[in-house]
Amino acid sequence: MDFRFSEGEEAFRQQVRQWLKQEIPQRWVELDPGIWEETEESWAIARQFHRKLGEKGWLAPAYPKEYGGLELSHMKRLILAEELAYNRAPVGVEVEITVNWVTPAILLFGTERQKKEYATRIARGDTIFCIGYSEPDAGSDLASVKTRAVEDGDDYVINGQKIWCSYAHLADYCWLAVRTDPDAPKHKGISVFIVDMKTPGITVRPLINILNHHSFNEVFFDDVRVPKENLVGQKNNGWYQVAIALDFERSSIGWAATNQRIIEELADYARETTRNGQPLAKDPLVRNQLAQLAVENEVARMMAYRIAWMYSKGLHPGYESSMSMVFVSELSRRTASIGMRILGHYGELDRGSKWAVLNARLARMSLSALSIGVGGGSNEIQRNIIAVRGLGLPRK
Amino acid sequence: MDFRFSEGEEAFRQQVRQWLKQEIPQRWVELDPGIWEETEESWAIARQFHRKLGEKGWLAPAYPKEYGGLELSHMKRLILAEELAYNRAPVGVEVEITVNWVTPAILLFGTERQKKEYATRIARGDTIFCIGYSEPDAGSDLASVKTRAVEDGDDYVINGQKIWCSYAHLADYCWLAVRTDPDAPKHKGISVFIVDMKTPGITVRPLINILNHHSFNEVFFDDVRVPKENLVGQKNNGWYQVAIALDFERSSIGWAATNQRIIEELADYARETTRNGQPLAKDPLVRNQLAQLAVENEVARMMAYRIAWMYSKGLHPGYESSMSMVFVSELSRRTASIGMRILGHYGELDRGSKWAVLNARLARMSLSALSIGVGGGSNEIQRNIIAVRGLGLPRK
Amino acid sequence: MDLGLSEEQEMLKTSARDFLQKECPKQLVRQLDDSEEGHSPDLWRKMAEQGWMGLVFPEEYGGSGGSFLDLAVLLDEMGYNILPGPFFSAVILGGLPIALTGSEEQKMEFLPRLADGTTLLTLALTEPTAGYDAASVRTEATARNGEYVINGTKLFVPNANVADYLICVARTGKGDQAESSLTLLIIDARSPGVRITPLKTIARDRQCEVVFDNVVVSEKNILGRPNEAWPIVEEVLQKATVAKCAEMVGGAQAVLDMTVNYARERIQFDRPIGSFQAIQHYCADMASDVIGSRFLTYKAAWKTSEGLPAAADVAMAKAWTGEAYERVTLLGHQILGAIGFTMDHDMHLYYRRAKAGQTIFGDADFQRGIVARGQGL
Amino acid sequence: MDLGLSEEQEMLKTSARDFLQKECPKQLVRQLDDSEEGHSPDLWRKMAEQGWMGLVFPEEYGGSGGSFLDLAVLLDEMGYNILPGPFFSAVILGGLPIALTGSEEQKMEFLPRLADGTTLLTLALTEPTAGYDAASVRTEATARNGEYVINGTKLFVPNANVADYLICVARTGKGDQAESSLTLLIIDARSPGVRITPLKTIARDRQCEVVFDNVVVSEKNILGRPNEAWPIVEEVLQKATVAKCAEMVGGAQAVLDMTVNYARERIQFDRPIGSFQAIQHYCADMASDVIGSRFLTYKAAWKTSEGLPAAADVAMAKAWTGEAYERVTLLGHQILGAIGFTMDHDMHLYYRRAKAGQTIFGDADFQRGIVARGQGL
Repeated sequence: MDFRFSEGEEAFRQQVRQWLKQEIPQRWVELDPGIWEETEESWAIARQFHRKLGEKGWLAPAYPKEYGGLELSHMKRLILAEELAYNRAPVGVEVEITVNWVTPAILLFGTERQKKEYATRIARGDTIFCIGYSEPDAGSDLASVKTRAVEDGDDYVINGQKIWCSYAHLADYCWLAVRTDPDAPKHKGISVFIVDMKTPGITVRPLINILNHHSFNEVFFDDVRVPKENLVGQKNNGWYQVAIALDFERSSIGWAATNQRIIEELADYARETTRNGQPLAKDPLVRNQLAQLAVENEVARMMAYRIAWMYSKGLHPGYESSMSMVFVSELSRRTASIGMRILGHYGELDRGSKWAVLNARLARMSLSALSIGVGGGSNEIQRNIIAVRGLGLPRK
Repeated sequence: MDFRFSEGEEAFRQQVRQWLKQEIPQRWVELDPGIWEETEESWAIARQFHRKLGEKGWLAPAYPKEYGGLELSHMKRLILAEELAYNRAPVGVEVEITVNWVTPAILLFGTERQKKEYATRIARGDTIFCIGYSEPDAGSDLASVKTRAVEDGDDYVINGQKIWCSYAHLADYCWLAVRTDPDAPKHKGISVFIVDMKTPGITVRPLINILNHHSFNEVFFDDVRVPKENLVGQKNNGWYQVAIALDFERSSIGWAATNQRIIEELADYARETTRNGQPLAKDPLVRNQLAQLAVENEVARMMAYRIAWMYSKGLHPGYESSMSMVFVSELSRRTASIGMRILGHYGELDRGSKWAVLNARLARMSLSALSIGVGGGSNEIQRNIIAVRGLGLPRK
Repeated sequence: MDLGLSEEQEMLKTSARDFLQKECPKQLVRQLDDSEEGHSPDLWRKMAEQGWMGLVFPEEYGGSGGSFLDLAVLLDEMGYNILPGPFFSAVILGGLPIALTGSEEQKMEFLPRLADGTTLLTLALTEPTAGYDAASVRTEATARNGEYVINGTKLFVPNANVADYLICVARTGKGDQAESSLTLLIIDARSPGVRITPLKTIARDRQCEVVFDNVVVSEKNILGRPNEAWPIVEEVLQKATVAKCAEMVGGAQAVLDMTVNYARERIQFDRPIGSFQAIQHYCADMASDVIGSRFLTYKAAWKTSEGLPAAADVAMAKAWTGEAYERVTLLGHQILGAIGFTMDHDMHLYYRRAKAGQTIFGDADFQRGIVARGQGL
Repeated sequence: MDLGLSEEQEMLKTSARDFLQKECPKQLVRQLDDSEEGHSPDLWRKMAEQGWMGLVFPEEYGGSGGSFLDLAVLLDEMGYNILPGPFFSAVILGGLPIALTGSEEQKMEFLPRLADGTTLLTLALTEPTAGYDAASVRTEATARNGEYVINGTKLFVPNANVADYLICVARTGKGDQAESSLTLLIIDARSPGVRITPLKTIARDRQCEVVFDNVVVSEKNILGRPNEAWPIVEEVLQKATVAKCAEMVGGAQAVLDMTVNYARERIQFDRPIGSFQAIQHYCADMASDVIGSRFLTYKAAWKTSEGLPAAADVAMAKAWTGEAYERVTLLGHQILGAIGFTMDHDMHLYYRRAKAGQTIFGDADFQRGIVARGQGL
């Protein structure tokens, strides 16, 4: 056993930190957007930063070198992800999605042309995908996809509607799951396509989230023609491909690092704030709550480290990722809730308000955390996975 | 709205209190047995006390006067139950079972002879029943009963095994659910019998509980002959009759009153105990925990009051009883857990140990509370009932 | 014992629900949430016509002499419909102190105008410590020739931005005890030197910073007796706390109803999600939280209404209801999933108010401190 | 980073599991729980043959020079099998202080006999305050002509009833600080004036009252330097705390395994109960609690093993593991239902130990106090 990072890994961490200190734009620090808080400005900054990350090879460090990656070790990728999140680098959900879901699936199932064309550009930070899985009547239940693709000459013609497509209004491509065989059983007959978002027939309609930002969209497909070469992998094999892709390294380390930073800031605040004539840090209830958050986040962090370590051993984490995500997502909500409570009335103040403290991060987080662990791949489904795949409990 | 008891009710409460002060034997106070802690001595005291209660009409105060009851109002019965529990009167689970499950079912479904014979004697404290529902392969699932009763002349002949029969070794009769039609669907074909525990062919085997007491039993039926007149209600209608009986006024007020007393004693202890040079009562974490227990028990108490109040309005509580039981059972566990924690090492000391505090009640309760809300009618099933019957959520 | 509402209260409840559904649809709620003022004079006028602002004030002052319990019933429905605006601050924080301690003249001046909807008041109590204790009041009112000069900063003052008058808790002496030198002063919000800045909160309620910069008022503006304000403030706070609980009970009930309806209808994996055991158990726990909140709150409100000592009951109600409302909304969001994360859905409106309700007048830990005192700890 | 055990540790783990399953079946556990002594000399001899008592002591003192992490692995398995008896008190509470601060002579005298199973020791630290702080130590050792006279009452001393020697923490002066006048003394348990009374606990471990009534020992019995005992005690406590966590991790794992097996096999309503979503989610949460305990504990044990500063890690491990083990056993009981409420089932044996483990060396609130200090609070 050894809970230390190697010297090389520690040096890499320092390198990342140094670089982030230089490269994170001051304006970004001022904006301090949380998750699901893209504005046009923050999006523009993030895209710039993606390219910088891409230049370093740190945007998609896991990819093979021939497709623009660094083939960085799992532990170093863990460190990179941790530092990016802790230092609040301008890396949003859209990168996570593109880099961690789309390319790995392309590399696994795609044609050589697809690999060359998309993976490399994604690694450079030039290309962003959105995901077209959910439909109005199929949230957690991907097998219920109704959007249809019908062969017509060299194309498929797509009709239907997707929902919850994050950043569809900003993405270059859609990674789209559609039904190609309506007569097959539910889980069969689904295929995956790469669809250029500029294709005629695509309409994107915003869904404003409760942070008052435009992240999600409904996407309507009206006789959208997609060349057959944009089919990824086998026709009608999409459900399986998507299931595999959803299983890819979902790093919960980012959440743990985000929490870590906030718990530290709350501790700073408690030290610096006087209440009832004594520092808040002397209030036994506050101490108890902050200590418990620290303990729980240590659990979250170890669960995330475990995933990277398993990969580094050539193991393939399954339910372990579910466990890690369930834990950290619920902890994020607790952190936000307890943090707001410690701040009292000040915790209610929103960003931009006079008298706001800690840049209103707790208030924002108490809203954004409502998005974690719900919907597709909800914590309920993750707990089923832990029980069935992890513990061998019977499905029926 | 009026959260007060009427003057008559308050006077009744005083009357009960006075009477209990006189009548609870000093030896009982010394023994201080918790739930599931019958010994031969405590059982003997309880049986004596039952008769005294019976003389007052307070053993089965709800019954019609012609069957030995008082037809006491619901609110007065609530008060009686609350005072009995708060003052730790020698009334055990066996009375609860007999008085609250068996007789109401007899009064509803029984023949006139059965009503006269059993109800009156139960009300006097002369007769105790045990319940024969559970079987090794049917804990929560009564419909799976396998014990068979076959007609033979004027009798039924019973063969099979029951389990978790509390006080079967001490009871006079068994209230027994058996299968009388093996070919009918699971829920049909069950009947209920009153079986004299002295009938040849009955073997009672003790199951020692984790409090190291003999409360539960396995009961084996080997060609046990029961006269047909001991069939209660309709043949093959037993599942329905039992379901109704399980739905009878299950008073959670006893648990709430028990918790109330313990929370008060913990507060006394905190006031009287010095730790780190100051009274434990000044420790903000202890204050917070004890206050939260008090708040939660107020919820438990109101949930129990609600049941009695609904009855008093002629309403029939259903899921409300489930809610009340789920809440108070989980609160009892929390009370035991937090109580033990507040006592620290002293909380671990068992009854009879040197240095034990509060008569080791918290330690005992931390064990006995493991029995509440599990097994037949578990909290999981109660929550299903709340959701389906109370909130109208779909069964499938 | 009677745990039910009276027939009149049931009628009040039904008519309030009907009125609010009609006159304050969620569309208007959102509009007001997003507006600058957070207040609709039109809706206010209609509410005045319903007699709501005067509900608990005596008839001689334009009220209808209803009980505090009646008010709780009304607030319950307001919470159910998450009514925005200054009702709470005007009637409870503003009206109650005047009714409790005002001179006949003051009562005649303010209460009828409060009741008929022409005047808005609020209470300027908390300061940058954000605490509800007497020691936190540092704003000073200095006597000078029959006048008082007020200086200081009040923070988190509800709806001051639309108030006509502020009831300011100010320090008028240097007593030994923090409690013994506080005075209530009625201040015209348009007085020179009064500066009101609405803060931006996630509940989008209108908490304000109020700065008093050499604000001069006549000594006739003193409400109650000089230096003896604190017991009045405490009484108002206690009533306001249980009143806020009533609002939260209504909100939590709405969340439960909304969630259960969704769980009944939403199909996933070919079944309504409400048929999954995990969802059923969440809903069962929500229902339990709601009913617990309801009983603790109504018990405290009833005691308050009857004039019985209710400090511990009120603290219990707030400790439980504040946390329960948050739990209920969190489970509501969990069950709704992505749809609840959109602005268009109502769930987040409740969640935001749950957060605000938890804090105001002291959070659960604060309330448990009061409960502990009641336990003799 | 390597979160796995070494090959040797895996072997130790397997051999310990095999040994305990064979030599300490649950039948023996129950027998020892019910016995007066709570200790089987026969089993003890066999454990000594395995080299367990000497595992972490240097070879020159009859040990095998294993690491603290090796010990954690062994304790994990002991917890899995809920081994009764004095191993923990003898090796960790008794052996460690001697290894840490004993003179060469003392090490030679005690460690080989501890390792070969012929001598049992324990630490007599806590007193009627039941606290683990220096100020709680009131037992006095008064110097008199090269001897010390000891008076006082120790409480909750583990396994003193079978100990040959007690390491007593006693006050030997009146320093300014509670920490600065404490001394460790090795006391023969059969010395005149030593009175040992086992207490009855629900874990049926053997915590004892130890009364010292004018007990006289030679000054040669001082362990370490006079008046400088506290840093040693603190180090022992810290190691004992993480060692206890290792035991609890094993216990929690056993409860999870036992429960999952039951849920797979138990049929109700024509399905294995493990197919019900509520039961699945309980099991998922149990697994999460176990793995969290495992990592926090092993991290603290590894740091301890490496001689790195570990105070905050140890406190984190104990804060989490103590509460997690209780949660896990409570869910285990919930899933097992009535069968788990019988003496014959093993579940309650784990539950009892979870309760004891939660308390010893300071409960979760106490540990969070240490964590908070680590956070600079």
